[in-house]
Amino acid sequence: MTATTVTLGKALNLALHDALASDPRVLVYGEDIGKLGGVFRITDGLQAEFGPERVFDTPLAESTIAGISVGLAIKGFRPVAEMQFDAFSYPAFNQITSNLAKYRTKTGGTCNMPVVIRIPYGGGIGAVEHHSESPESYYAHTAGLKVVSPATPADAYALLTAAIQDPDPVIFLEPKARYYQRQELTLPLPPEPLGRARIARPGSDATIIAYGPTVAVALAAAEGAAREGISLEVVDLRSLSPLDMDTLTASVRKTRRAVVVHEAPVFMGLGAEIAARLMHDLFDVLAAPIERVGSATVPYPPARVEKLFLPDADRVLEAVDRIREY
Amino acid sequence: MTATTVTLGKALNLALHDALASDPRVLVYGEDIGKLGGVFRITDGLQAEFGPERVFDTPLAESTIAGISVGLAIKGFRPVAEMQFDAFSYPAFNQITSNLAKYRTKTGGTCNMPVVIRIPYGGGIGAVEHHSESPESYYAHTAGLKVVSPATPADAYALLTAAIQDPDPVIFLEPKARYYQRQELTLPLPPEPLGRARIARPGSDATIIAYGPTVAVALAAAEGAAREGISLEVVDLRSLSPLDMDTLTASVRKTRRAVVVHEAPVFMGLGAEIAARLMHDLFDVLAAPIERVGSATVPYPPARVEKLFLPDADRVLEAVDRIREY
Amino acid sequence: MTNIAQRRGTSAQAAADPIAAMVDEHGVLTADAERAANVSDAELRDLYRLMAIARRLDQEGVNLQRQGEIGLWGPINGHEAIQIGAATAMADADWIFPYYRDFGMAIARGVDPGVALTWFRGLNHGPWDPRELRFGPGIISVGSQMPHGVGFAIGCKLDHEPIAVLTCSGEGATSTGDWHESMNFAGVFQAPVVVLCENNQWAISVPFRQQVAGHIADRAAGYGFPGLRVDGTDVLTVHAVVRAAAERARRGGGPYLVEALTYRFQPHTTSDDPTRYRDEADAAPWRAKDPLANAEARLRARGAWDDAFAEQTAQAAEEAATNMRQTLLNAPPPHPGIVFDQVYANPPDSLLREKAEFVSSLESGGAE
Amino acid sequence: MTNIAQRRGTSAQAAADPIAAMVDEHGVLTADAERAANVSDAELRDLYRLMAIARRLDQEGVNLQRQGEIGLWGPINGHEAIQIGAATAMADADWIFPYYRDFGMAIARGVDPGVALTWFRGLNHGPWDPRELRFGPGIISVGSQMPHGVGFAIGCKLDHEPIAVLTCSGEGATSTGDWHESMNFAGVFQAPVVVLCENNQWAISVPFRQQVAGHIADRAAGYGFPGLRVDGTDVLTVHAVVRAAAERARRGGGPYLVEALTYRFQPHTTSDDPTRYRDEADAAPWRAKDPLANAEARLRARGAWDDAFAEQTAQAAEEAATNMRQTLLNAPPPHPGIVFDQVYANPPDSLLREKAEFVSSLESGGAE
Ligand SMILES: Cc1ncc(C[n+]2csc(CCOP(=O)(O)OP(=O)(O)O)c2C)c(N)n1
Ligand SMILES: Cc1ncc(C[n+]2csc(CCOP(=O)(O)OP(=O)(O)O)c2C)c(N)n1
Ligand SMILES: [Mg+2]
Ligand SMILES: [Mg+2]
Repeated sequence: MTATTVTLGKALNLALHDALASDPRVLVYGEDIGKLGGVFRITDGLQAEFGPERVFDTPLAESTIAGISVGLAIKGFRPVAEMQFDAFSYPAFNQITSNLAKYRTKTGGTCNMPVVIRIPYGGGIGAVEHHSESPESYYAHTAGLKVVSPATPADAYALLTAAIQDPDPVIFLEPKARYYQRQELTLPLPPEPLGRARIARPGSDATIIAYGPTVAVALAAAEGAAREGISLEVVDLRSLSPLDMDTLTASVRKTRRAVVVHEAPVFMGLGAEIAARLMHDLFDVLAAPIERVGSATVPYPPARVEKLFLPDADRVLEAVDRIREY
Repeated sequence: MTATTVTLGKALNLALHDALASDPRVLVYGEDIGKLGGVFRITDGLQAEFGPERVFDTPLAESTIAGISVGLAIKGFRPVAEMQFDAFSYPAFNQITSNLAKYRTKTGGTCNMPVVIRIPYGGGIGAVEHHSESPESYYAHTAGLKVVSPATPADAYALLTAAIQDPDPVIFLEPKARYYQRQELTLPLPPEPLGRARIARPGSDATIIAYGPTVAVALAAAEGAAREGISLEVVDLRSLSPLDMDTLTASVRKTRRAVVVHEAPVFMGLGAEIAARLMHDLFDVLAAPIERVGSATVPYPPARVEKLFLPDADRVLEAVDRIREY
Repeated sequence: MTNIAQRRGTSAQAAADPIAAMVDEHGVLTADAERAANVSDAELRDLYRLMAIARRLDQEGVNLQRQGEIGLWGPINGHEAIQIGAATAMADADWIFPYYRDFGMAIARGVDPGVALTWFRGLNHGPWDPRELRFGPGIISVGSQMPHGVGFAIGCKLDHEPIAVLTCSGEGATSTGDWHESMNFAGVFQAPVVVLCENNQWAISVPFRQQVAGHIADRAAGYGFPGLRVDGTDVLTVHAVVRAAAERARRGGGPYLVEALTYRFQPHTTSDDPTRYRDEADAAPWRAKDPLANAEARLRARGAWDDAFAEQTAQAAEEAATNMRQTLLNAPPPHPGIVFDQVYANPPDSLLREKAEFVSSLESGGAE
Repeated sequence: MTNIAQRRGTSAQAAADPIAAMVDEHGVLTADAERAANVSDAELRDLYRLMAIARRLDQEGVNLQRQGEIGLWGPINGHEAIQIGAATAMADADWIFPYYRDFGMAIARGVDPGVALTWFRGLNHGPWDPRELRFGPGIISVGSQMPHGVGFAIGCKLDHEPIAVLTCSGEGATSTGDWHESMNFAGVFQAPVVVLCENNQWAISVPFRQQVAGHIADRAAGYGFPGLRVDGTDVLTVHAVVRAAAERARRGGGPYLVEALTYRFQPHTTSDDPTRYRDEADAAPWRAKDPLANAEARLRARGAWDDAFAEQTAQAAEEAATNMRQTLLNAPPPHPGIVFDQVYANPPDSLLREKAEFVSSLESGGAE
């Protein structure tokens, strides 16, 4: 229990490690997660330590990777399955939405589904297509799932731990561009209850709502704004479904202005729900409309131009300007 | 060219018929769409008239039903593929999002994808699970698709005709609970350009925004309100992606109040985008927050209680009351 | 490089498969295999009785649908030998992952028929606790139950428990990606699973030859395990073969595919109109193969059939039908709030709030 | 009921398959088949030259990635015989639906190598017009190209055009649902498709035996068409077999599966570190089967190899590498606005507005 500096990726690795060590029913599987340790090394060393019965590679078939998790959960395991990249969770879409999300309902509330589907997501890493998508809207709109995304090493550890302990299916979205972000931690951290947002930086002039990869963007914007004497509060959602409306509402009630920032296209992105709710619930409080910063309504662009489509601090600050000048 | 009374289902059937008759490159296929004419008889008689090379049954495999449409489109066909029910489009999710929606981009803009994926959707028909879902959010959030839903026999004909003629992939959502709704039409109608909403009923006190199965709900609400001297304008979206913001904004600018009604869960439903946009664009104009009426955040409920979860005129009117009293 | 020659020799393997040797060229248990299977007359009568009850309840399902008491019924007529034969072949600790049409399996496994039907009355999405009877929910998204069964079977192997799993589907389901992926997983992990395909020649309106390229049982070889086509109208054959395959799985022998041939004598469901796509004549060659008549003939051949048994059976079936109807009609409607309760074991506060609002608006008559 | 006996007799079928008879027990073209294939010395040299160029360009791809000029490279080393042999076996009017690793096919088909690499430079998602060279885009979502090829082939059949389609994937892709569904569609519709599996023994870190239950070529029988395993390190074998399968498809003979065995000598991509999951020793038995050495041996055996040819070839490869690099480095960066233009043929007004705003904010330096 001494403090060490770990990356977000390493924090996830440690959370998986500690879950495997503390609960013999936890299983970790997916494509290339064994000897290779996953293409991002998040499962590094786990097979060597816990053996190929608890940490194993599967054939290349995402639908059945998700599908076996249902059967294994009934058998009393706690499956933690990995989808190698965001867009490679789409072949599993039917298993996730029609079965995993609905199995407890389908069995009259008798069969819990303590399943975690880990998905590295988001762009900005110069990758080829299908490797940089932000699928959170698809999962957040699916009742029966919980959708979580950490933005810091501490939360990576604490939220993944909670997700594995949770009796319900959790889509765990890992901001892959932040795998190398570092933080000093004293491990093991206690699990962080799912469903609670976090004030990443307190402020008073406007609220920037972000999650996963855009929390760093929001913080950079807040830093920049501070230099101009503008105080931005940054809320890190952590839970994308459900949304912690209490925290959001409290923050925006105070600041009366907000910007939601995500990498997904603005159209039908999570920002739509957040903006619709905040403007509904704080209609008389708001000093300006809620702004949304996200990608254009296009397929994820090629690497050479991706940065132009991703939210950055400047675009957030422009949105802040718009609502401050409103 | 004489007027006849047709159901919405029949109008779709006629649109398919006329498309097959006028363009030899149109193909119609899916599960049970041949001799059976589809479980809803939308393709009734088409195989008999156009032969099993142009109208054919496929094996039970939605992913590949969607997937062959890509290959057939490259070969110069205009595929019109049917998914038997809403939730049975989910196995095709990867083909639709990763390939169909992105193929033109992937080929540098050289390969058009004039593909229509027809999906009966929505509930209220007393069906077992997976047969009553409203998947529009999933498709509307996917850049590269166009998403359309008719609410009347006239639009069923005119929009399906336009969808088939369109050079881009169209997800065509058919409000299955309205297949038997009737209207007098003079056929053939000209195609209705995709992307334009329709004022289904003019009014002045508030705007009810609906699409597909909820347009009738909105009209019933407007009828009820009229009896109390309240004038509701009903906008039928017709196009769910893109949204016709010009029509929506013009209506709500006039009424200063709006309710969005859909069967999908409110959370991350289309109402989120519409509400977020209208409240953003008409921030100073609105007299009350935009209300959303839709399903709860639960898997589609069993038939016996489904009506309690579906929007009805009363729930719309309660929402109207809330914003009129605001 | 000797890889090319390294093939596991699928035909050699098939020849070495003692289960395949249990059936003749018609897929029917050989006399030798019947003796070895050692199904007593009493046991065969039990199988017959279950089939007769299943048939009667199936008819009652149709009646109840016609009377508007349930929304939909998917008849099992023609499937009785497969469903009863296979379900009874599994040991008590074994698991079954059925598909929507496996009503016969459900009752063989001990699900109360009247409770089973509450599903089709729209009272719930699935009325039994799978763990109680080791019987999964009836999955409707075609083929998607396969990975559940295979996953569970992998779990049994990980737990070193001698449990076999039966996964069931129609032949239409073999066209789905999930079927294939699961077959491959089963082979790769050598999961203790018996994959049962109830090939009734039709997937709604699509006949077998437009659905399946090649033959289903042949596909097993491509996954490195044996597959066998059997006469799915003979309960003894199905029972003995599935039992042997389950024993093999429990012993660590790996997956086994059983394709059981029968005919869907009735419409796909009560919503279906088969006159649009098939002739009555199509069924003719199969009429001679009625599962109940087959079983009766077997009992007669053994001298184990008599009028008293016939009468008792008919009476038991009749009683079961009455009970089923009664249980069904007495089933209380669900409190709508349960729809919220069943989603999560650990529901978010926001959902609890949503439920509270929903319930209070119901109570104030608001939502209706 | 004679259904059980109605099986198409897959082993009988295989025996009757004249293409299977072209190869010996090592999957190598027999001397007879080589004579019959009638590939001239000049043609064999052309194949060798293309392979040599492909190998050199592949190496250049690795270099360019190391130098930071492209973001990623997926080496084809070991795949040269398959990709060149198969691509050149297809007639000009035939179509190929490749997967991401089919760079060798691309250049054999006439894609400018430097243009091909702009994809991995992140300038676009796919730099060629498929219809120009009848060569589809390199699909990354594993297995999902299969239905495209099969769909196109169904279209050829509907158009009564004698066009054959080659669909390509790795062996890992055979685990996907799409692969199976497409195989079944191909069989049901008797599509004129040659299904090529480039089995390089590895799917990133997962070895063949943990990926595939059974054997890939064996699976074809389950779909009612023939499958053949061939030595994928021998260009002449691949070329002759694929050519025969394509001819068969064009003549209406239906689908054919070719599993070509080779080894992925290099990392999965330049991002991969194979030392984590395999030993150099694993590759040893395959080293003797180098595709270029094999082809050279064939040319030598024919007396069709000489130093001048070797030198010319090396020079051609070197020139090609220089040209590729130059074309790549000269490729203009995309105007970001093109991202909007490529989505729809008939773009919604709202997208045009979005583009206009995007472009003007770029011009005002806003978005950067
Ligand atoms: C994924 C999916 N697609 C389509 C359907 C609609 N559907 C229900 S049953 C059925 C046919 C299934 O045939 P088969 O597998 O042979 O089983 P059977 O009904 O004959 O017992 C279809 C197409 C579905 N339930 N799920
Ligand atoms: C649907 C999907 N899942 C996962 C991946 C990540 N991935 C890329 S290549 C690959 C392995 C493919 O192996 P194989 O099919 O044998 O082709 P090879 O790369 O060996 O040529 C994986 C898992 C992907 N691209 N698509
Ligand atoms: Mg069937
Ligand atoms: Mg491979």
